[in-house]
Amino acid sequence: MTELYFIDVVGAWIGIFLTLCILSFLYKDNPFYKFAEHLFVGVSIGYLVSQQYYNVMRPKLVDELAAGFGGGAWTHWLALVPLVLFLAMVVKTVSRKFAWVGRYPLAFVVALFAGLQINAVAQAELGAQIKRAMKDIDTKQVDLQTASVARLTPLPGFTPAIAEKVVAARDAGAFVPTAEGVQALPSLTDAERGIVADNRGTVKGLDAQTGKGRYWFGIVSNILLLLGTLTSLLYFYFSLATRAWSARSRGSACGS
Amino acid sequence: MAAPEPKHWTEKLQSFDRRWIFLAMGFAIVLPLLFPINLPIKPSPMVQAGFYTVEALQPGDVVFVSVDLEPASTPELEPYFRSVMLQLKRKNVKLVIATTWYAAPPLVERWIREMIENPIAPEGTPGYTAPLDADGKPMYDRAYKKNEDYVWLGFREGKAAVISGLGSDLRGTFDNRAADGTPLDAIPIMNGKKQLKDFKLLVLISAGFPGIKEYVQQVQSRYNLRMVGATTAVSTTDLAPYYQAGQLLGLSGGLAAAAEYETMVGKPGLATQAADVLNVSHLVVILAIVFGNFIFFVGRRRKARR
Amino acid sequence: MRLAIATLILCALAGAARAEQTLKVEALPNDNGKHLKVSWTETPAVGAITIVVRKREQANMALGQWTAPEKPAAGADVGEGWTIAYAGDSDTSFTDEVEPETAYIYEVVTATKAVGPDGKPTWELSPGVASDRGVAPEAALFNTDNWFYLAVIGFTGIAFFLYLGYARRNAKNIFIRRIPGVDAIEDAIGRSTEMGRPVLYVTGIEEIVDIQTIASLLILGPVAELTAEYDTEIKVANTYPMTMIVAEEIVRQGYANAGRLDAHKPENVMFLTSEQFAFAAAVNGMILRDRPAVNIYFGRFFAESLLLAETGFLTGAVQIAGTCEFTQLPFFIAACDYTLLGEELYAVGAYLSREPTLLTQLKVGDMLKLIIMILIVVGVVAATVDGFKLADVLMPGGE
Amino acid sequence: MKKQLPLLLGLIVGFFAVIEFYVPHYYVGTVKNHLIEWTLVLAAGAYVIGAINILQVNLPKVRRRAPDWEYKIVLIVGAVAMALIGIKWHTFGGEPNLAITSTITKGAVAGDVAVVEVSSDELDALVNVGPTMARPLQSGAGSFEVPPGKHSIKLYMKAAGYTEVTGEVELAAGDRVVVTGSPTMQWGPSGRVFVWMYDHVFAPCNATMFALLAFFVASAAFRAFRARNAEALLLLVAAIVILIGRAPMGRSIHPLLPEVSDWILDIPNNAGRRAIMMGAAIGAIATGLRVILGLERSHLGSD
Repeated sequence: MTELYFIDVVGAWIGIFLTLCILSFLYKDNPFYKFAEHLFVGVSIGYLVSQQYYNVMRPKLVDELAAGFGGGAWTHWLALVPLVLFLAMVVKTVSRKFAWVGRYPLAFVVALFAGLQINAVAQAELGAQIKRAMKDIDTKQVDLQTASVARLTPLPGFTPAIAEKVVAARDAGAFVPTAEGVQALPSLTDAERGIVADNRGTVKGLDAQTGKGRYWFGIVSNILLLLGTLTSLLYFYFSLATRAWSARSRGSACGS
Repeated sequence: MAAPEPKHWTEKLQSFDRRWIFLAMGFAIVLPLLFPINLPIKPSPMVQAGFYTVEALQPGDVVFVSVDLEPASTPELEPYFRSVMLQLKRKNVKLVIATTWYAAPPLVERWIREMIENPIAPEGTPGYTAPLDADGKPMYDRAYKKNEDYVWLGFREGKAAVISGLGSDLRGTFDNRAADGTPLDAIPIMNGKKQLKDFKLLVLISAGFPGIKEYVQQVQSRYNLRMVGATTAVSTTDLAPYYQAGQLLGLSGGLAAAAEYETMVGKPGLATQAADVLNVSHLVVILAIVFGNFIFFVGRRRKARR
Repeated sequence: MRLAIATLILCALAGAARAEQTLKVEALPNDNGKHLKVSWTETPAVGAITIVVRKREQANMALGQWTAPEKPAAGADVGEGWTIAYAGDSDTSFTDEVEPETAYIYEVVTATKAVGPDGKPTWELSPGVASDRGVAPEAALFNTDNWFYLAVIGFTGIAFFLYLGYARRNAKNIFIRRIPGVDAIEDAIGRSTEMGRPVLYVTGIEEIVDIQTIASLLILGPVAELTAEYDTEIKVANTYPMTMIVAEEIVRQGYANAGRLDAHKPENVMFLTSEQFAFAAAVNGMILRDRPAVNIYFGRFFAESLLLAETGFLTGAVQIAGTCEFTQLPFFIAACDYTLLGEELYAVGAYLSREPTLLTQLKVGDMLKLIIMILIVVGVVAATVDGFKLADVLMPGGE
Repeated sequence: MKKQLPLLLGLIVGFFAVIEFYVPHYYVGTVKNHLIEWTLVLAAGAYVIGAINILQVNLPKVRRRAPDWEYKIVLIVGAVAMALIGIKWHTFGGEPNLAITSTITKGAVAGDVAVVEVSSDELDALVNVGPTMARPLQSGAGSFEVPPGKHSIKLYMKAAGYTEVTGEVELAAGDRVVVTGSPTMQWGPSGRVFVWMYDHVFAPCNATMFALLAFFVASAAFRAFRARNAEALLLLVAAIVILIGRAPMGRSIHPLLPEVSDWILDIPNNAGRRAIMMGAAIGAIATGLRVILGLERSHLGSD
């Protein structure tokens, strides 16, 4: 590390002092913690105000209006809308009589993001989860004889490199399509052979997931997942009182 | 008033002061740093997948790096950042770096000065053997030059809206200029890069919201992007389904995974040392649970017998 | 008839004889009006690349009047009106971004490396195949990929209004299950009056743009009403100024509804700081020094949830938490007295005020959930039995 | 009347925000982006009102000498100081000069080498001439021999927060060039003092507050994971298995441990997660609709 300026050395010690102040909170609330807490909150407010000005207010309001005044395209005047809405908010906090003016910016922001969030949630949370829940629960084993690199890579014990080596060996004809065959593949490095060995297993490992038949452990897991999802959905049903007995125990489970 | 009956040791235990546990946790964190145990670290599949995806990059490829974190998540994410930067720089991959977190810029700028504008593991670094490239020469990383080997785009406010903006119009979102004001058109590695899909790979380092989840939801499926990522331990369970669904080509979650990534890159550092701390502190939490149950059962049997 | 077949065979033969390059330009379905899909058949020989150029339809440039630059890259202008749209060797189609409502003509050419007369490397261009007429992108007015989401939202809206009539008439005998956390709110506020200690209400760490923050603010109304009735102080900690402004308005409304507008203290609704851990430190300070009797955490929380909940436990306050942030539920369950999971956060308003619209929301939510459960079962059976992917029918786009 | 108009505005804006998702037409997209930009400006402007609120809350406490009033002063002074440091004072008198000035004198040096002489007001600036590594100036001066050709020159400081003075110089053999330029101290978000406050006040406090979590996880685990009943026991067993399974040592204790912990996360945990997410989504859609359709008025305040 290049040697530091003196002021940076002092800064490092201040950082250590503040760290110990906050850790002292673990013992109990004390003046050192109070000092560090209030200084931290104050500095974070100053950081935010400066950052919000230079990253939002300056480019999106001040520069836009300046461009508007400088005879730019009419779109620059659009920046007047947020300015008016902002002044309405200031009026609301200043005078009680004209507080109703402040309703417009609040209505605008709350309604806009309520709408945007409805769609975001409908697609990203509801839709995506329904899609995942609807998957085929009959999982077949991956046939090492025909599977492509993309099909092989997610298997336990496989990496993209191992998958390519298996496909190459298969094309060259010298390959036994079983988990044992993969581990015994001459072209593997011993690190890769270690990875394959780690993930062998007849219940959940490579042996169980490769072959021509069905991957039973996967099927059972999928059924459990489906049943678990449906029962959990029912658990939260508002119209059913079935949860009365568990409400009491759940209440006490987390109450001390 | 007769002296109160001496408290049975089980009752004394009931009011066990939790600060002893804090002390135990304190020792569990400090001691392994002083006396490393170096337990073996075996990379898990998700981390390996991420490593190999980055390893498959060719010299001259351009990668988009989104560093969405704050000082609090440095312990878990800086080791990954250092390792993946070493891996990218020694392959001479060009970097376009940006952030959507307002608390990140000074931190990322320091990392750029320390790890990108200076070599991380130049020739002769003790304990580091550089991998060999196609024709057998050892690949070392070098000092990257601003606006030639890497571009720092800076921060833009708007959280998830920024990410969907990057997907459709990256240059517009950054007003066509880098953080230091240089117009993007004047930067060679930026030509032909108008949207996220123009980048070979996206490396997402995210400590929470907005982060990998928003990148997957907003732009991954719409533009079919190739993405690898690193996140904090607490969000790993939230993001693992995206790896299983194939939307993320690799994910390294938390300090343990960062240690695994360090061993794969071949330069053990902070995370490897801290892995021991992780093991011991997990032990303390387990002991706390067991001890808590012990106190509970002892107390209950005592009450039952009285 | 025989003649038609003959000509068919002839041009098939002709086609086969010289692998002739064909070019197709089409507008995309569900497009925003700026994209065109250009596809061609022949991939270039090794070392050669395919260059696709485009020009506006009106530009009356003849075909082929352009020269390829030394290093062709997308976006480079070559000759009058022509710009390179694509230069590469591996694909046979790409999506081009163009000006909306303008027709474009494309020309595809395979370029092989050659040494020019002055020794500098140039591209030797094969005769170009151009699209016969200009094609303009089409801006679709409805994205057919998203119909299912609109159906879900439409159903919710319509069911809302239909059920609302019924709910207004007999709100009393609508049954909704007990949620322990919600019943605890009123008892806890009563307790805070006895102890003379304030109620702390934290509206989460996210901006008002997040639906969980909006839900938390909507619950703040009835809670503020309760604190007005029980004549105890409520302190509201907010992370963002905008949330503080809305929260102050809602608490004032709550006190007005309870007819105690005079007791309302505006400075009790505070903006602390927007930085996550500085906010946690500030709220910890409030918990330790004001020693509130009840800590209510409704909204979106991240890593600071346990910091608040553990400090709250230290002061022996009754703690009620509610969030949909899945990663934080375990911390709240471990450290708080009552935790509302996911959708229970949106249901709190209905329990506190038993207002018809809120009861309707729960009933409509149950109906929608029933439909979704049936859809999932049908989808799984269909996918398992004969591989029919219902999910792709409902939601074609996306993952 | 005062409440109907804002509700109408809410209905229009909310309705547009819902429809926007289903109309790919680029007009709709640009309008949406404008609306979002306006809310960003509003949110940023709201910090002015936030600052007023902070003063309204804390100043009375200082005046009334309420308990802990001294710390409120620390808070206010910290905020005001950091905000002032965050202003780009150095650009008020016009942007600082970022280019070097160079005057070349031909044939001043023997041999086929050129000499670059640097002089700067910033005494311990660093200078990069072409590919060579950074070399500090001795009290503001330094001369370097370089092969002829084009060289990029950069003058900068080793600490963050200073401007960089850069330029290009074309040198033939035997040239001697005098380069002047000095990095100036910046203010504002990437300024010297701001970054110093970030590195030595903001970052340590931020990181240490997060570090407290490690201790609180242990104490919460000690208290909450007590097997009071069947459900709590299940919670306890799953917690321990996953705790050991996902620790780095998990794989070496027993290879099956990470498998079981992954299975617990993939199946039972995923089932619960999926149900909660779907339920929460339904609740969110209903709440959002209630706000847009104007059935919810409390955020618009009392008459």
